[in-house]
Amino acid sequence: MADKRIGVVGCSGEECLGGTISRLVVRKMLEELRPGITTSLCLPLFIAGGEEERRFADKYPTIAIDGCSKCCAKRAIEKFSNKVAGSIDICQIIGEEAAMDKPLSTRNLTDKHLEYVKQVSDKTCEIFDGLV
Amino acid sequence: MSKTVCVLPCNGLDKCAGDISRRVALKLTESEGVELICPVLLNQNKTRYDKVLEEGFLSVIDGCNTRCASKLAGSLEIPIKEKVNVSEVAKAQNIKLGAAIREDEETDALVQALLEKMSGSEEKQAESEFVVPESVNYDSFTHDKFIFKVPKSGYYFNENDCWVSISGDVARIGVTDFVQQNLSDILFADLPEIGLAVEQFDDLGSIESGKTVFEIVSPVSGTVTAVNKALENAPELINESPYEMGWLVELKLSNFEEDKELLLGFEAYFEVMKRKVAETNV
Amino acid sequence: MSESTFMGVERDRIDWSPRIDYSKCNDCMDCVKFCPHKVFEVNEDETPKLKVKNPNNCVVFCRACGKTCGLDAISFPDKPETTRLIKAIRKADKEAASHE
Amino acid sequence: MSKIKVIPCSGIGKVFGLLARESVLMVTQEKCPNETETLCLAHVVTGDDEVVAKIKGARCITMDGCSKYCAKKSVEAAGGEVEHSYKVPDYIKPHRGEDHGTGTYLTEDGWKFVDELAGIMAKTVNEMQEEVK
Repeated sequence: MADKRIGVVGCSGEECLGGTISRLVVRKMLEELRPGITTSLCLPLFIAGGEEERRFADKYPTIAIDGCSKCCAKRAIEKFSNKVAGSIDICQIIGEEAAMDKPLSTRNLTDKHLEYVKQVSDKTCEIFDGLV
Repeated sequence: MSKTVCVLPCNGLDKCAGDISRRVALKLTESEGVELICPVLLNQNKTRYDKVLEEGFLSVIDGCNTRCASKLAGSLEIPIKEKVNVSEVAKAQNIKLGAAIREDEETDALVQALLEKMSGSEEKQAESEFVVPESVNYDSFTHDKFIFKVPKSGYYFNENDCWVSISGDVARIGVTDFVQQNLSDILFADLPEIGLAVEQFDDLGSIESGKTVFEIVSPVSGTVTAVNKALENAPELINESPYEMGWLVELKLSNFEEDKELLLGFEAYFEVMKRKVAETNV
Repeated sequence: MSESTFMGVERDRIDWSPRIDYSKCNDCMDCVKFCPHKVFEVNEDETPKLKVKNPNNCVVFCRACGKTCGLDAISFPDKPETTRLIKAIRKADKEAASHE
Repeated sequence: MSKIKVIPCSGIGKVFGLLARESVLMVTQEKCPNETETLCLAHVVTGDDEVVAKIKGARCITMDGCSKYCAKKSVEAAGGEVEHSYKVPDYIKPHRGEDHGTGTYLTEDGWKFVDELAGIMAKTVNEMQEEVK
């Protein structure tokens, strides 16, 4: 099939900063960094049995972006669909202490947080481009 | 005691439709338990009406499709219990309003029709005669993660992405998966008045999501006999089941044999939809 | 290059697009914001600012932008007339094809 | 007494998921920080022993972004007691025509709507507290 597409799933976790960052990275991939070839999958929907999300993850390579070392997104994809094509644990990029900070409202983002988003997006792009 | 009815007309000064909203509102306030809300004063000083609005329910009369009165209520976060649109009722009654303000038999009749509609004697929707098929078979294709379905038989389509399914001389109309996927979460369905007579390709109201408004272009000619009441509280049915539970309007057919000439069957529409999906990035 | 057709008829043979009544238009541009098909064009330096730039992008039988116009400055060709025209073209094309 | 759990779907595709998420964060961090806490929905759905221990039998409020009710269904599946389930589109009517933003950021109108949603949940939290007393 001609259409090259890659799925990106963030955990969007509500309990730590890593979750907020995972979400922002997914949106950044979708809107700025790799638009047109990134498909974001909704994790809760994927797990609740969303036909479209699961079929996609079966067919196309998918990258999991997790906010902490529990790696919920990665585990969920592998449980219901295929092995992930790549995975990221934000803790390992920005450090455990930072990632486990309080979850953040997008209204309170600072330059420091945006720098975290950038670091994680850079890594995501690296994996992404290796798959295309 | 029954609750107060608060009537908010658009009170438009520049056109006949606005003037009629004023006439209907004034007529309504002649009855007991009806409070008139002046849009200008409401906008200026909402607290003036806080008490009546808390006790009563809000009935909005919009003159035209700019829907100033509805928007005003919306921006002040006053929940609307009931609303009518003068232009739409006029259309259903086949009355051309135009710009000039006038008081004549025709506008009197329109005021009367609006009053009847608002006093709850709304034209009752008859029991549907449409026989729902037991099961519908679909063919589908995917684009990105989205799945697009088209029923394989029993449905006709126009190139405006509306479908029609026939049962005797009753037609059920809705939108296809293409529209549903494109709009994403559908939040509102503005459906036509019962009794409205339409030609093929006339419009049958609209549906709206956060993204855009879609105009429903009727695949057939006929008279509106029913609208899908379930959509009032669950417009998401159009997303979840566009060809079945999420139907929009029922019509009594007037000339289906001729209408059919300009409709597509499954195979032709399936191709049209594939082409459209490839062209638009959902 | 436009190869689009509507009901099997080349799009440019169907006259369907919004007509703007400039005596009513107040340049609010609600129609422009509404239409996803780039039918309109806005040019701030010209009078009128609003123009129907791509009439053939307009979806045949769609009149939705007209509904956004509270001033009723937008009108469309007659629908039954357009329908008749499409039918006539289809019929003529079919006959021509059968004579080939 | 353990805190009431307030859990959003945090859907990624559209603004409704972000509205749900932000309104829950507003409840748990600003409006009712002493009475409520949130749980990671992504963690809830893994069904880990650790998370099940936290949620089983707990009093929960969910805020979903669409009628697929992912948050509500997932919380129930993990054993949480969803006493109140909300969904964002149910409150959209008075906001017709407003632009709330996207799945990435919210507009000023979006934040106002978040505040309204958070207010609805905060009221529910208070009522739930009353019931216990």
